[in-house]
Amino acid sequence: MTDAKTNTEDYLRMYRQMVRIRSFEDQANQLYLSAKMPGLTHMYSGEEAVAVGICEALKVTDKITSTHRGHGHCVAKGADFKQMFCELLGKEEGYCRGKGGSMHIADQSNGNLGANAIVGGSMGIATGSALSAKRLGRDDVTVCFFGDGATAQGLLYEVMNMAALWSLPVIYACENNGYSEYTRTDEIAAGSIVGRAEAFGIEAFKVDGQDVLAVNDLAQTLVARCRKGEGPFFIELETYRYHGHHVGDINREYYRPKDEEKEWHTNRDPITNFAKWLTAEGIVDQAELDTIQTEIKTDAASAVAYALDAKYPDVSEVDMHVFAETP
Amino acid sequence: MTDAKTNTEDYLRMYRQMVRIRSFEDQANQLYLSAKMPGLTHMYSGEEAVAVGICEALKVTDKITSTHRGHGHCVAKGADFKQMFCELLGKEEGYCRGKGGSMHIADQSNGNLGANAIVGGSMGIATGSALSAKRLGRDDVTVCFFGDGATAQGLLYEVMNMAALWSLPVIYACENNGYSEYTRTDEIAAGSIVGRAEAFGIEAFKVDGQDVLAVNDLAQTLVARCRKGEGPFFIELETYRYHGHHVGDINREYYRPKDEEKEWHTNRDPITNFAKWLTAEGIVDQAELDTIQTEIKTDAASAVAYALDAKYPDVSEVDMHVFAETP
Amino acid sequence: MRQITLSTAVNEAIAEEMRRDETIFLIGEDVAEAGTPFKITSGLVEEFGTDRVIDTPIAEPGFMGIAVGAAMTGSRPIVDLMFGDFIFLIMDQLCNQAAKTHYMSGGKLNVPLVLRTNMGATRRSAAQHSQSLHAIVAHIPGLKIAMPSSAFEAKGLLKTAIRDNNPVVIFEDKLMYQDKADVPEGELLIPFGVANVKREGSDITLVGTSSMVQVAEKAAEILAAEGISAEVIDPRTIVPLDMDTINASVRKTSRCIVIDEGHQSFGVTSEIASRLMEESFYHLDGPVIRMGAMDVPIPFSPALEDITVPTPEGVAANARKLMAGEMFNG
Amino acid sequence: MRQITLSTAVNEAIAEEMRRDETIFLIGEDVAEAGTPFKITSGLVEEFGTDRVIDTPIAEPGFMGIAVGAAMTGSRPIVDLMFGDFIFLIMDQLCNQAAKTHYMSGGKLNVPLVLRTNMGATRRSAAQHSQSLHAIVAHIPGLKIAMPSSAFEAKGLLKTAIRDNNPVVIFEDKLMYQDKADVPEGELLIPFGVANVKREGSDITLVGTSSMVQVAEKAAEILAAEGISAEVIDPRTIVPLDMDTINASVRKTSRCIVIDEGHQSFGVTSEIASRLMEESFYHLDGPVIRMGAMDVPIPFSPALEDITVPTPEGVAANARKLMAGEMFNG
Ligand SMILES: Cc1ncc(C[n+]2csc(CCOP(=O)(O)OP(=O)(O)O)c2C)c(N)n1
Ligand SMILES: Cc1ncc(C[n+]2csc(CCOP(=O)(O)OP(=O)(O)O)c2C)c(N)n1
Ligand SMILES: [Mg+2]
Ligand SMILES: [Mg+2]
Repeated sequence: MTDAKTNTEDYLRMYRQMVRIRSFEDQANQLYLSAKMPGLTHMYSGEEAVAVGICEALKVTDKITSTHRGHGHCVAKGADFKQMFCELLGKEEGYCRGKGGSMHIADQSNGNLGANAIVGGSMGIATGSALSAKRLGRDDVTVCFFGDGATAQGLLYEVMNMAALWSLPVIYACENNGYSEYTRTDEIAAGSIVGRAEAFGIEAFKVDGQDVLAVNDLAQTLVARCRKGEGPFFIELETYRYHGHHVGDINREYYRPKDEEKEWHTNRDPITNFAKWLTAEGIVDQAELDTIQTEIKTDAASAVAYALDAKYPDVSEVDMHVFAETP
Repeated sequence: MTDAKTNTEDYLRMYRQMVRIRSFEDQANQLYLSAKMPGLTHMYSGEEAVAVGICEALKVTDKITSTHRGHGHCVAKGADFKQMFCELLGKEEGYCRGKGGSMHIADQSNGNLGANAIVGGSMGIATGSALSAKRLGRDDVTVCFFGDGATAQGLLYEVMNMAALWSLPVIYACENNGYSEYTRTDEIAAGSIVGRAEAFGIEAFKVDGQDVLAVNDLAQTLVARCRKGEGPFFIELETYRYHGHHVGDINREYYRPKDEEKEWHTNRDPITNFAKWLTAEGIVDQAELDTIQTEIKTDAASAVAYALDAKYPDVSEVDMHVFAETP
Repeated sequence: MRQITLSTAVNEAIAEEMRRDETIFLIGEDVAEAGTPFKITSGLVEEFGTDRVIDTPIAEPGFMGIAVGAAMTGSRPIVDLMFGDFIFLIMDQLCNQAAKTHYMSGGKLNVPLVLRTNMGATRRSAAQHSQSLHAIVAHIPGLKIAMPSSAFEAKGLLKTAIRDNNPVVIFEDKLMYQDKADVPEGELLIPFGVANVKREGSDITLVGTSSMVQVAEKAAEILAAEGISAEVIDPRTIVPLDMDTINASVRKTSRCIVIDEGHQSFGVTSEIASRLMEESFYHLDGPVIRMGAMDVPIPFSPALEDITVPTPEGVAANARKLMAGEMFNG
Repeated sequence: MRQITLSTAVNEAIAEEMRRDETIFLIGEDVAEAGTPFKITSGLVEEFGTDRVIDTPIAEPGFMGIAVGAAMTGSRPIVDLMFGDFIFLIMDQLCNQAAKTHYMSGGKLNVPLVLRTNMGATRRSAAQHSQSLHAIVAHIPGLKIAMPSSAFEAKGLLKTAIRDNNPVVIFEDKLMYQDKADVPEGELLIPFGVANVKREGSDITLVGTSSMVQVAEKAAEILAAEGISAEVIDPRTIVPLDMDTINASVRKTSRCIVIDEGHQSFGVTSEIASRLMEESFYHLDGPVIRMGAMDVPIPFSPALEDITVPTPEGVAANARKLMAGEMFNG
């Protein structure tokens, strides 16, 4: 692993954030399996190093746009468990007062402009956020998360063209987890994904999305360069989703071999591997990591309990927020 | 100039077709200037070698999709002056019974699937036509004409991706005339146009769009390869439009220098240069070319006169053809 | 008669038509091995191969455009659009291209394609996966719009759509995919533009589309218990729209409620109500009442989502008011 | 008072607002040096620079998406969409994103943007450059829709739109860009949701939108000469829609014709007519008559195009029928 953030505190925060995502998803999956969650949701488990490696390179004023598989981005950008679970359960205390749910979770206080249920739907939004920053003289950077499947949407090429022409401070982060729904990436993507960005004059990188330090290292460099006006950039992050496309996608052998899943779980888990490195380098010992794990799991469980008990929005809220007030 | 079609008859047909386009456009422009044409229209003059070089490599069963600047494609694919002028004037005998006009002229009998007033709007149509051919076991090839400006439309990348994945017999022909409306291409296109196609795994070529033989040579090769299942392909054709964006775009110095226009007219005219080559090579003499010019001009003028006299569709046609009959 | 689910009915219709006509193919995201997320097209790729059951990348404008071009050149594509909400992504290809090609070409080019998509809320899928957007496409001349209200209609309308020489958009209610109905084996063609009188009645006409037919039927039962006789009409297609049947019913009952799951404003209920007014005004005892989905983006929270759509109780309540001659904001 | 063209009024509104608020920028195709094909934004780039008057590539979905993101993060973009027909290309960004963001975020994110585009046929521009598509966006909750009927409204509604914290779509009639009207210098804000009674009358109400206000006014003059007193109402915004003013008028006149240049079916006229029925049924002497554009793609041929849109003579003819108590298909 490469060296990125160079002190224990940063390492531990990255570790903690990855574990927080995993724990959040484990709880969300349980909520689904026990029929306590309305609708479906898409698990980020397995991809934690991507969101954490990138978001740890960002400030709270930096922005991200997220996807249908958005819990990881949300947690990594600083969100709170309680408000997230409340949102997933449609409760009033949720980040979106229960109106958005899993697929629209947003946390404007931490610069998360929202998950999006339209694949590729946030590519323009991210690019516009970068335009705002540049025009209004702010130094914030925007990261646009999307999947390999989303690279099929023409919108990406439209906005990359403009981002390149206008040198916008935006980083396109393609989470290539090898599948879009039930289809392998090579069946839906011709040519080269990074090559496409390069053809629009955008510097593009490929990185191991399971290596949080490698991701963070690259992200720090690119974020700094964006702040200096050298954007946009494109990163393809090789990663894997452990669960099905969504929580209900249980029998998936017809499109994805069990062996492949096992290989990633066993040898490429971002949390396990980072833990190994941390202990091998003598930065922390296993006991400390275990404590962190336990703490976070407890946190997650109590946030779930809180959310289950929390109240639904009043029916009068149904036609509130259709329009914003104009003073 | 490179050698393409190798007999006089072919050369003369290409020459004739280029002159036919030029004459058609001169008449259309006159109709506009004398306020006899409803609406606006976009002149193809200057770009003749593109349409002719490509369409001369096609059979009548091959398909093309065209653009707002579509008269050239229509003539090159074999259309008749009378029906074209009738269409431009909204007359019943027009190719579309006057319902389409200049921006929607289509000539299904010659495989022209139609001009399109949505920039990029026909990229999917062309690709779908190629899919039909492949699926139904026909050997026809489809050429999709579009401008440099249209490369900004995301649809292009969506359909190129599918064309590449499915090896479709389609050729994307980008007529790069240096401008989209009142904007120079380098202001709206980042990176490399052919590079974009290549990034989708599509073989891409750049050719001098003023050299009808170079264009035809390349087109013949690629059409033949398409028929063998080696498509898709992408061609960028460097060319120039002599008139404004549309017939009403008269004062254009603010976006395009007069010198530049003069340079293309004087040194890069596709008809003049081809005529020079034809006479220099001793294939025909100038007198013969002059006769052709005169003949075609007369033809065009009499087609205009015919169209001006032709009758408008009966008002009862207004709600005809909203739906096709289903037997 | 044999009962099958709406999902099976759709599958059967596609399979039967594909067997009949080689030029038909199915195209969309995960329609092949996966059989769509709703498992509607399962088995088709095994029978017809990947050449006719075509998985696409996630590029709705692209594959819709491809379908239009294929339709113009001898194919009869069936496009699967995974959620009705994604229709916003393909509006240009659907409304500027497919809908207008026949007209713009003076009748020379045809676009015989079927766009199958869905509609319907209360699935906890939030604002971008719950919309019922049929009204907006119905506004565009050149498109036919079918709204099956059961497995029976799903099969019969889809088969008719596939044979139609025009672009047809079919909205299936995703909440009804597992609902069963009597569907005959083999050939079943339901003509477009012919409404179905689902239940006869004499006091009030309830016009419902798609799943709102069931809502209307349930309301009719509630009302029957109170001695109010409601006639229930399912237009089946909203373009073309069979106003003759609706007018005849309303001229008999003198009262009408129109129920549809699209947003109420600028929606289907407005069209039917205003046409009824123009065509049967002097037969009406009271206003035609519109009941659509609330004019709000569909909220995720179950506590809010359920109140956004018309219910049998709500329909019955309005029917009682109409019967009592109560004024509506009058 | 000073008279200026609608085009100048729009230009002035943008310039005044951009001077007032640094966060506003203008974005679209050829809006800078070229000042748009209609020369509406000429001069703005000279005053505000290319940083605030931004020429884009021909990528409507892309720049619309960029505007949405910019609006969510402190900017107030004005998007120039060259032809209203291109709205089909940006429906996802407009209707799935911009319209729903405030609601989906529980009120935490705002999208204060203005989409300026146009409408109107009879310019010989054929089916893809002549549509009036306001009804389809009006159907989507979360969007406000303004339809200026003169230079005065063009300025006043646009300035209000720019200050609104929601996505607002303005449809300008492209045939009216050179029409002049009295427009005061300086501040002019016309509130949304307040209809304008353009002409008072007692026998019949004519509700017209955009250029159909002029059609209604001309019809009113024809009718006046025959002793029929028509009231003309311009709703100015169709979302929000000022039904109070319209209802009040119709309760006075008992008769109404609604005129709009969008296609008639599933259009704006249906919405207003059906709301009138629900809200003023017992005051009506006859059906509310809808007059929209014909339900056909707009044909290119001048011989056909002109008959697709409502005319003053057509309106007057229907008014006479209503006055005479003639049945409409009754
Ligand atoms: C426009 C659009 N098309 C299709 C879908 C259905 N859908 C949801 S997620 C998904 C796959 C996305 O794949 P990818 O971008 O690789 O993200 P991943 O799920 O792998 O994280 C699809 C097809 C959608 N939500 N939006
Ligand atoms: C979707 C869409 N956007 C904008 C326009 C307006 N428009 C018509 S032609 C044109 C320029 C096209 O440039 P290019 O593709 O280079 O073709 P050229 O005119 O140079 O032949 C534009 C912007 C349009 N017709 N359609
Ligand atoms: Mg993926
Ligand atoms: Mg060009």
